[in-house]
Amino acid sequence: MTGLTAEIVAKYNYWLYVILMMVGLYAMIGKKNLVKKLLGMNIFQTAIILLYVSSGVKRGAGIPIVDKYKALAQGVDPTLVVNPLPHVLMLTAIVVSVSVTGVALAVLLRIYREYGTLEEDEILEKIGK
Amino acid sequence: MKAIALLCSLITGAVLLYGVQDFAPWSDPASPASTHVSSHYIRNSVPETHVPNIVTAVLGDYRGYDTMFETVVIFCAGMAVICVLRRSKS
Amino acid sequence: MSSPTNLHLYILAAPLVAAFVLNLLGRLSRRWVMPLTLGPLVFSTAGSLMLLARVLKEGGFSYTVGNWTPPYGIELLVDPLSAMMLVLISGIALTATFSALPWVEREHPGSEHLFFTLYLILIAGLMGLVLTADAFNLYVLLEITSITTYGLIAMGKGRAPLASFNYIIMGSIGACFYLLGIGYLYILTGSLNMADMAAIIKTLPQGPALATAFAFAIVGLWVKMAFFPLHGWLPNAYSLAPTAAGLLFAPLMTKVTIYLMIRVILNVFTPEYVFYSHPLVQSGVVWAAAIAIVCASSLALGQRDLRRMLTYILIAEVGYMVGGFWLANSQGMTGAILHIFNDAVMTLCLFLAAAAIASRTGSLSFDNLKGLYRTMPVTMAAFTVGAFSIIGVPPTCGFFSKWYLLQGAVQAGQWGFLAALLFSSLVNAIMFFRIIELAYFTDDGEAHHGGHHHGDDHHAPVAEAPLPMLAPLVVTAAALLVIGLGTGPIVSAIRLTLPKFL
Amino acid sequence: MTWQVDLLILALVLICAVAAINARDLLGASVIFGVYSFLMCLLWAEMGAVDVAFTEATVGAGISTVLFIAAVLRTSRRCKD
Amino acid sequence: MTCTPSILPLAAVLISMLGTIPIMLSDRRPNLRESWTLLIAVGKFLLVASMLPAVLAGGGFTFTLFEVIPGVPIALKVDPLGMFFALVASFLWICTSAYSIGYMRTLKEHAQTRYFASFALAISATIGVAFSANLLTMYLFYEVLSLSTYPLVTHEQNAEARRSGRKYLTYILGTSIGFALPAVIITYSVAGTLDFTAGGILAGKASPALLGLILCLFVAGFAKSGIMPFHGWLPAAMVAPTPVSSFLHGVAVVKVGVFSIVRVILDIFGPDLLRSLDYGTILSYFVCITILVASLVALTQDNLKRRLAYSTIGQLSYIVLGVALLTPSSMTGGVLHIAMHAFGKITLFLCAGAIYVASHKKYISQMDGLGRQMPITFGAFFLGALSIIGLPPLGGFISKWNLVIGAVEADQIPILVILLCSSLLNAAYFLPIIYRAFFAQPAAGVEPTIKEAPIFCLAPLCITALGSVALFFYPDVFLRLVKLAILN
Amino acid sequence: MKRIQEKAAQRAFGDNQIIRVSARMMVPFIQLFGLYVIVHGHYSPGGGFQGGVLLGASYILLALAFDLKTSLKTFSESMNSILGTTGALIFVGTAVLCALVGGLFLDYSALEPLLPLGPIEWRSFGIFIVEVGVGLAVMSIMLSLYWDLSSGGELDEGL
Repeated sequence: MTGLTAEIVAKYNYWLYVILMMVGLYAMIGKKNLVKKLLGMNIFQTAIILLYVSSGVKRGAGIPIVDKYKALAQGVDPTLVVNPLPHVLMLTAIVVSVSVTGVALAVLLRIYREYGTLEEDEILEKIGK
Repeated sequence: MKAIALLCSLITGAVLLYGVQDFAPWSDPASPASTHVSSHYIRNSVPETHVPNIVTAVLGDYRGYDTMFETVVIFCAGMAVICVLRRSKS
Repeated sequence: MSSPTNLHLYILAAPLVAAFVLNLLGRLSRRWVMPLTLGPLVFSTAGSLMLLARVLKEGGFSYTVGNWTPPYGIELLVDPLSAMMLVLISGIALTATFSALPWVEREHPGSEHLFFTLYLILIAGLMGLVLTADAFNLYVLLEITSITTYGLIAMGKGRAPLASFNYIIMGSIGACFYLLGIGYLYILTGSLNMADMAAIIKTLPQGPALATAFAFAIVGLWVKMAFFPLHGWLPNAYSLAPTAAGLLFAPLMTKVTIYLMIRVILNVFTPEYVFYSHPLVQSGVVWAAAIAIVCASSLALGQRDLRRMLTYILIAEVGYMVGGFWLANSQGMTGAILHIFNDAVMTLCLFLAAAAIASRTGSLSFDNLKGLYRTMPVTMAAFTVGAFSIIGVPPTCGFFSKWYLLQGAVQAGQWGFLAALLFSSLVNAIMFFRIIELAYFTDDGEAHHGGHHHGDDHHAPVAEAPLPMLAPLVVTAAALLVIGLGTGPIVSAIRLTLPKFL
Repeated sequence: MTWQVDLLILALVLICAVAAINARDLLGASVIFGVYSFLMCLLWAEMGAVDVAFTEATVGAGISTVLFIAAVLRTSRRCKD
Repeated sequence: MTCTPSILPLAAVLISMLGTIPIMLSDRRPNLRESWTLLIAVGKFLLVASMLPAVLAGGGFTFTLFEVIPGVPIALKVDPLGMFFALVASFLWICTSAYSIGYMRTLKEHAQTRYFASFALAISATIGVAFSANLLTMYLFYEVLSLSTYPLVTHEQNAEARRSGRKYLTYILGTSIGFALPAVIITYSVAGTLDFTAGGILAGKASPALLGLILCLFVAGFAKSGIMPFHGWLPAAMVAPTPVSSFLHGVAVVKVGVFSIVRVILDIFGPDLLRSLDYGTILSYFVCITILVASLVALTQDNLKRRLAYSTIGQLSYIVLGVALLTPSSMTGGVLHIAMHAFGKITLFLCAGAIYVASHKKYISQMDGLGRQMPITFGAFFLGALSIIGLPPLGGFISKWNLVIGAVEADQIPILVILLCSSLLNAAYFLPIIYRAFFAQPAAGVEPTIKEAPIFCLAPLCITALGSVALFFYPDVFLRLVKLAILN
Repeated sequence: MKRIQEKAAQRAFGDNQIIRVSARMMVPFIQLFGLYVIVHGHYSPGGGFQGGVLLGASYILLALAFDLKTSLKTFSESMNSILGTTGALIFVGTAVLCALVGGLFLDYSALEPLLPLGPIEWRSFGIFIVEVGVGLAVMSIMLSLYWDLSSGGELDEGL
């Protein structure tokens, strides 16, 4: 039990991200409302961002902006700066996520225009008849 | 549907957590993610690009190809929304 | 290794730049649409042929974008396989575009330039996917192709937006899973370059994290390629999409994703890890593929609309390629890769034929196909060639890839997969001969009921599809035969990229 | 930052996520999602990912939320689950 | 055997395939179209015959097109066995073409262009099978033949024709994809090559069990040979116009099936291997069932074409039986029977067609006294029937004689008995027809106006009937070819 | 409670003098900040993307406070689209240009022959050019996303 607790404490970020991911995935698959699905998708994506960003954290390190002249003169100690690569990746991922959200919302408006509702079961009912 | 969704997310979560146990502890400076490529960026980005913000340097130059397509993604999204929503003028 | 050239990036950039220019100029006048769409595609096709010739002569090369040595910069890999994929993509896009132009004019008057902007970016995205050797870059490009696809599908009529929305949800899950997998790999290895990752993975103990990473990356790609139980989004999305867009999706999207799966397995996780350290998983996937083939074929049998039937066949073909590749022997892998090319061309042929038929009859439900041979002989002849290829009748190309797949199955002792392949061939035969029977041997309407003896002098007026739709169709049908007979050289080129130990 | 604050943010993030997908009113859900994004942004700023935090603040809490609200107002706020 | 590379085999195969183009183009001008057909038929025969001297002299021709699979090109080879079959098929095509013209015109059939084009394609594929240099090429042409005959079977376009077409495809495609293709692939996996080699390629490459499996798959896979239980397509395919039944289902299609099995036995397995495993005997007993059952079923058929169809099923198994017995005489008899049966059966079918053209009668029970109105037709029918029964002075006697000797050589007395029984059964189902035609009183209401069929129909059937007779007296060429094929 | 709701309904949504004035006052500052973020991306958090979003947000604020037509008057739709395309084109164009002048794709230091800055400074400058492109594209696309979503593609009243 203490082992598990220690594991959770040592990696609590990862635990949080998994829980958020589960919330998001659940909403994407299980919710009938289309907007809720999209919210779930966004939560899923932020969970992934959390995973990446967590992987870049270093104990006792500063933000990845350095003093140019000092860096040129003395170099930078990698242990003093957090890992910038996940940040870069996640900037791209955020952009992708907002793009997908935008397109999805546009499609959502089209669906509403067509069926007058955003509930999946009601739409399927309307198609059925 | 709800049950399936719950099951799916639980399985996914369990598998992900199963994988997590292998990771280096959180915020470990010696973890592979923080040492291999990233320390190269931290050390060399300023001398090689003269940009103090390492993220900008990596984003704009080392991984500029990614960023180019990121812009294309945004552009696509805009075009797609216009395509989907605007009715043709005719 | 030959010296790098920028040619492959010009091939990629041509449609991309053309898309932007088209968006600027297209709003001014519709005249710009055709030259700006066909021009870059002709350029890309010619360029990729040149690139392929060069690569086959001098060997593949790795290219560093921005002149940063990998793994720090993004690496592109131009080997015989990716060069061939470039030829495939540009060639198919070019062929499909001839037919797509009149369709877009008909279905989306006034927004042709918008449509083709997305269309060209999609092509560029597919080309980028084929070239990249960076795991994260792959994700970004995957999203480009997805977003353009979402948009293009939602432009369709009726239920298309709903199909597109389902695809968005499923596609996002797929992409997110892939991203999760890559995230785990990154945490384990600290790198994103495929070759670098592979080198580091070899030194790592095979722990749970690696297995999770692999599972998520592969499952993510499976969702994107509509591998059987994860296929739900595909039939609606592809059959309801605008006809012009369907012409591009159906031949290329699933095939490129399968190519990506192959890349990820060969270049990142390495076959030793994927196949040989987990034989149970390996044969499990082959069995899953066999089930996928059987189920998808059976579902296809139940369809009463030509295009929907084709989409289910598409799903069955995904099973061929996944299963064939996971047979993990030289023959199976060759067959899977060969089938990427063959399936792309034959799917294009069938969808072009379907589009040509739809341009005359309006609907593709089976009732409308009766006696079509009299009015559209050329279209139906080409359709028949495509159908034979899907069934796997020699000497069309479909036979030869099936040959390799079957042979791989025999060598691996995977009798279930062998049986599934044969079953699917038979089901395809039933499906297509049902249509052929309708088109050739059933008279439409009541006039000739009883079907007998209206002599040679009687001919229904021939009403073929317009030339821009017919010409690419005939070319593709001919290509099916040519590719079939040219299997030898294609296979020897494919063999260049397979791991040496096979 | 002290771990108490950290824990508080984590708890709030979770609560917001669950609340966002369970709210009966879609407009409310969208707003809660904005809050969620903002908390996430705090979390990232704390982890040293300033650029990501900045982006999340502008995009997640800003644009995404606005887009959601715009779409919800154009359609309906009603939600059955 | 020394083979010289030559384009002749390719030309022989392709001439009719390319011939479909002018045939299709002259859609609106029947005279031109049919001249093309005849021209191509004669050209094809001449091309095939031009290679005969070299083959008889112990030579051969090869032509390699593409290497599609490592070690397995698409290649053609002319050897005695192939030559034998090609000679029979291309000669009989001329007769059938001429006959088709008369038949189709008299009955004013529809879609004649499609008919002639498919026909040309089918003969192309037949010659292709005969000249194949390896199993892959043979499979390729085999499938082309299946598909090109489908439009012919479904020619009538009515519900029954469509049903039969479906049945035809199910049997033929189902078995070739389901059994023959895996067999070919397993063979390739095991042997690493697919070339037809005298003496076989499988010896020592696989376990007896696997070899047995491959043999079973091949025999089941080439369902065109009509071996039970995969014979059902043949009676169904009789809805096709009679020239199709006569040529394709008396000669080309069914013989392609049998020829494929013979090829596999001789050049893939090799007689020695089969002899050592004793699979030949098992196979011969297996086909004996078909011989007996088919003959018995034929007795019960009233539809003339169906009776002929069941007779064909039985006769085809003679060929397989002969080759499966693996003694020199039996193999000679079996292979010779390809030609002898072809001439005999095509005569019978052409007669059936001529009867239909002249009188629109399909059923044996309607033919009472018809022979007096159509003496030539029924005379030819009589000759054909005698040949099939195996009586001198007709070709069928030679092959059956050899078969009988072979059965004795192989010490298989039960098979000898079966052969004799079967011959009696053949007589039992053919002779009553002759009797009815010539000696029975015409039923009331038969129009006395029935005349002989037109000359285009009549001439070919006379030629083939006389051919049967000629084969008895001059079987030299064929015998030499068969000897060469077997001695190799 | 009900009465408050009714009152709110009487006042058209967002039709409030205070909001309008303060929005109009805030917009220039937001835009200034957005530009700053783009330009100063080398030295501080931010860059083309974040700055572009801020610029876009300023117009969105305008459209929210007034209505869509008003904001379209200040910044037309076709103008916006041209800007967005140009932005994307700047990025891709720079990349292709690097290849055309003889270097590798996206290798900014290869642009040296165009302007002698020194290869390393060119890298820095190249990043800047690219960021501007990103900023333009992002701004226009964000704006266009909002326009289309809030008006259902009609570009009329908006919310």
